[in-house]
Amino acid sequence: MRRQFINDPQEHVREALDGFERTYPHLVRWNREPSYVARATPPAQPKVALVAGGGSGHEPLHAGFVGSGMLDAAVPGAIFSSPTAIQLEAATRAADSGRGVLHVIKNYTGDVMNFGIAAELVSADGIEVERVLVADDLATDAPEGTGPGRRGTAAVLVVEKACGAAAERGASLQEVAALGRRIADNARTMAMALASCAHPGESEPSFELGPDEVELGVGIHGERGVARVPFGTAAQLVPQLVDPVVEALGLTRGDEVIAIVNGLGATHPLELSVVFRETALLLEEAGITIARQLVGPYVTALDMAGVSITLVRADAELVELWDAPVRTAALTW
Amino acid sequence: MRRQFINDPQEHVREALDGFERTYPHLVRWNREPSYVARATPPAQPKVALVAGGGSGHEPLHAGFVGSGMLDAAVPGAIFSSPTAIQLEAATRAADSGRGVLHVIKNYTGDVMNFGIAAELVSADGIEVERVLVADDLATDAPEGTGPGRRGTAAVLVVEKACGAAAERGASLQEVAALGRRIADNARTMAMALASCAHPGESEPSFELGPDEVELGVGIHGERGVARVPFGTAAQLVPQLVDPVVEALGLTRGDEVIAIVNGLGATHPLELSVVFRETALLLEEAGITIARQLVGPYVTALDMAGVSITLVRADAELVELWDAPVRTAALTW
Amino acid sequence: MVSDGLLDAAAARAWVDAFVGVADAERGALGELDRRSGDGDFGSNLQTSLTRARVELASATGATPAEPFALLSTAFLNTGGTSGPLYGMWFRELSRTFGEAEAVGLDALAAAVAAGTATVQRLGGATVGDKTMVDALAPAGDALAAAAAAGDALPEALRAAALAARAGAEGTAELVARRGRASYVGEVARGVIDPGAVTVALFFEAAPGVSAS
Amino acid sequence: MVSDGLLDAAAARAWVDAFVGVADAERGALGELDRRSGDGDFGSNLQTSLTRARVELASATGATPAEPFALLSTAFLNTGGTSGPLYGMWFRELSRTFGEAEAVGLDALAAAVAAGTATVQRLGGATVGDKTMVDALAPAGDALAAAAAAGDALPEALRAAALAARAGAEGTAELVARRGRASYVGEVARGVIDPGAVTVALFFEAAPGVSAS
Ligand SMILES: Nc1ncnc2c1ncn2[C@@H]1O[C@H](COP(=O)(O)OP(=O)(O)O)[C@@H](O)[C@H]1O
Ligand SMILES: Nc1ncnc2c1ncn2[C@@H]1O[C@H](COP(=O)(O)OP(=O)(O)O)[C@@H](O)[C@H]1O
Ligand SMILES: [Mg+2]
Ligand SMILES: [Mg+2]
Ligand SMILES: [Mg+2]
Ligand SMILES: [Mg+2]
Repeated sequence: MRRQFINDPQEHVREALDGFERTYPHLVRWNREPSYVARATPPAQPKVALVAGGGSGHEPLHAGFVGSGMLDAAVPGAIFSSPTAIQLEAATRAADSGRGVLHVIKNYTGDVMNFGIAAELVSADGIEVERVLVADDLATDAPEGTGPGRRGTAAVLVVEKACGAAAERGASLQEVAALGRRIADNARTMAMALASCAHPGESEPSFELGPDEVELGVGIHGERGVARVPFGTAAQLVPQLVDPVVEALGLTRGDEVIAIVNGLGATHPLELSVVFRETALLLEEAGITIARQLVGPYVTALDMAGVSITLVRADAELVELWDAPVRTAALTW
Repeated sequence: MRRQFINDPQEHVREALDGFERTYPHLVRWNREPSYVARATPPAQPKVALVAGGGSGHEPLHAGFVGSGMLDAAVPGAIFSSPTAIQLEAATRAADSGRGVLHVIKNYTGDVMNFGIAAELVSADGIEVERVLVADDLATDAPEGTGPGRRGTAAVLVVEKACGAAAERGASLQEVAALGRRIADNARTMAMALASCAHPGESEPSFELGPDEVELGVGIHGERGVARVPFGTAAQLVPQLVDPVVEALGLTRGDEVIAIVNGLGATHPLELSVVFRETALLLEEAGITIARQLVGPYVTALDMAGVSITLVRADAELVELWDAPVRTAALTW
Repeated sequence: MVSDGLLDAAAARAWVDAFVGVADAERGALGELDRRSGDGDFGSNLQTSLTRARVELASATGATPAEPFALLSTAFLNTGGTSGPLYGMWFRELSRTFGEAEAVGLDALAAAVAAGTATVQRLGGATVGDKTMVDALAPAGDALAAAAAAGDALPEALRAAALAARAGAEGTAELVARRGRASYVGEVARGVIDPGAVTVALFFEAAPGVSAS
Repeated sequence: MVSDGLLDAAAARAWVDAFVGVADAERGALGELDRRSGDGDFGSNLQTSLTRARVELASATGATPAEPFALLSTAFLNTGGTSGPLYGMWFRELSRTFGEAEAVGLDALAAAVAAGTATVQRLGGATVGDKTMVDALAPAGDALAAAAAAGDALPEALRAAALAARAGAEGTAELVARRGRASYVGEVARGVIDPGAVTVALFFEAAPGVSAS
């Protein structure tokens, strides 16, 4: 049975946003109506603006990445559902400082449609918009044109971080968009869950697993994965995430990557460190260098117990953008 | 049923430390034998060194707070049990740069004894040691001399942050120790759990709660609390943590505090933000100003679902030390 | 009103008000259809839009026929799900096509509906036969275009559009959804009418002079 | 050896080896006592210390009687729980008191045990009657001091200390713990001997000449 600290499930996201703004008043400002999170202080110079958004329940994504060096605005929908076109439109207008706006979109039908509408709404007023569609989740890979395509998950972080850095340095909208697309093309993710999550206010998890089962290929909405595999040690489980990602990206000896070991919500830091160690040992053996890494709960699925592993093919330019200063609630260096 | 990403339960902490070092190679170095985590780069100038430690299972505490502006070394014991005197001795020796070492100790019999022994072992070689005993957990408050006293929990963060800043500025060992004791004296915490935690490798949580029960006054080791209270909304539950802390500290209208809303492991960021909002509303109503706040999973009890709320009476000096730069795995500004 | 072959501001407002009223009355039944063929949230999505529409319409100036459609557009764009933003963009094209005109004729209406449906198809990617709102939008638009070409009067044209939309909606029962949430249930939803298409029929049936006839 | 009234390096080493052997043999039973009166980890804590002690002792030089006690100290200090560090500090005081001496007499031994017990009491806060190792350490120390005052020979003194430690340990059965984990079970543990005190008895019983007598 799952229980949460919650008042009215209908007001949960808004109350959380209020609490989030109170926690980081020096970093963010919550626009209440329509609802979006913007930087507390606009950038000093006009720059390409970055706007991301999507369903809530994935915190710290995206509001936790609003701040200098990363996003200009984050637009949270209801739990696990797209923000509205009006929210996205308002955030896009607010974020624009005259050099255009990049929409960073995780590939879900609703998100894609509402971001598209927002772009259309603002372009009527001459605001230039480009989009980067992030579709990294291998579990939903399928031949082109046979469905909505791979879901977008943790690779969005790398896109937001690197594009944020490039924008901060004055890159043009087209340059930032091209960079984002290149990163998204070179990023893949695979996830597994040891326990599902429960919606705020609901006590039942969205699926049940037997004591010897692990859900492989889960997304970040409590939906079922693509297969059930036997439970085992970290050393037995982690290769089932790393190997397909390495293969899908065609990584070979000598390649460099940025690696994200992401906790889906209830997985403890000790476990995440153990999973990262297994990841590092596997890649070491394959002769693949982890140039940079991020280990923690960055893209969650409420209180799901599980991890996702994201690899992004890296080059000197990407690493340099990754290392550029960032100052947000969830990422600061 | 709880399951974790784990190999050998006996090796869990060591594997996690290995993964942690691989994640933050620019910040920390893991000394394998005896086991402790130190800064990757020693401070440029001799300064008072800060060493903290305790059982594992509370990550990011303490290793996540090793770095400039905070700890010089963190000493992790086995899950929920004190590090050994030998580990503490080695970390103390390694951390000392000639100006003495402050031991920041959460008040548990084993920790107190082993830190005491370590101090004795190093003092034989002329290393000066002072200690700050942090005992903030109201749930275990009892008349002086009738037991081991209040447990130490999240207030340790404020002690480590502020003393770390003072040490970085060149304060003497006695000054840093006095500061730490003053903070500890002015800090109290209260916690509650919606679900207990399970030890790595074990599938059963350490206690079971009925659907309408909340465990009030839990510690950070999966031990039972002091009372069971009815489950309710965040607005009903949060005052049961905030009110006793406000009373114990004798806070009144016009007072300022540093507030920590701490997740015990499996509590989602949305929930923590909602809990912080309730806390802020309560304090607002009481005329108490939250000068600074920290909201997140900083002192965990493995995968326990719950929160603790810590208030520390603040003055201008403390706020200024709190704001001083810090660069660690879990806290950077 | 529409008697002189033109839709003026008052008529447009009456149309929108009537639609809001009937859609609200039907939302339980529409939600039930989505429960049987989709994910069940159509009713609550619709309610959100309509509640907001009432608020928006309360501060209308009544200056142009475009205005109530623009306000309806905003209300629907403020709503989640798939139907909200698509209806929102559809209504937006109506208001944009009408522009600042004080009254619009059949040609403008036909052009507006065609533009709106094109936008819905571009954004949603659905074509006729996919068991979506497009199955009602497209025939309604075709009926308006045909009436305009034939030189029919506006009220007649609207009646034809309403009949076409209703027929299109009814026809979705036999289809298997290939877009939206309903596509995940597949064969199970055969026999169930698409709620999004029914709502389009309700819209045209709410037009001035249609149900009165 | 101890025949000339002095404990030399070889005798000290033999004593420590004998203790490690007998404590290891008894750790199951000792763990069982902690299961009944404490939290049950005494056996595994002891095993950790003894395993490490064997490793440490393997690289001993055999130069002084202090050395094996110093190595034993490190091994126990490396262990968690309450008993490990306390034994570790107790053995440390022995080695510190013996210093660089090539052999030590009864006076030094009595002083060493007194110093060690004082340290244990300071660190752990327990006094006689709290149902802890102190209930064996204190009478053993008293016996050594009395023997030293009486001018007894070393082997005799050690026998007296062993008898006193054993009696002290046996006496803990009737006590209710006020320190350590056993204090949480209170009355339940009445009738159960304290394992930490028993281990002290085992130590003195392992002294050269004691069990041989
Ligand atoms: N891709 C699409 N293009 C056009 N209309 C669609 C599309 N997908 C769904 N619809 C319409 O939306 C209706 C469902 O709306 P709603 O329940 O609000 O959204 P969702 O399907 O996302 O839950 C369907 O009845 C259908 O008419
Ligand atoms: N405060 C104390 N002072 C001296 N000895 C103690 C104290 N607390 C416990 N002991 C001794 O330690 C033994 C238990 O050791 P152990 O099981 O390793 O530690 P813990 O009690 O922490 O689980 C007890 O049998 C008792 O002899
Ligand atoms: Mg639906
Ligand atoms: Mg839906
Ligand atoms: Mg014990
Ligand atoms: Mg113990």
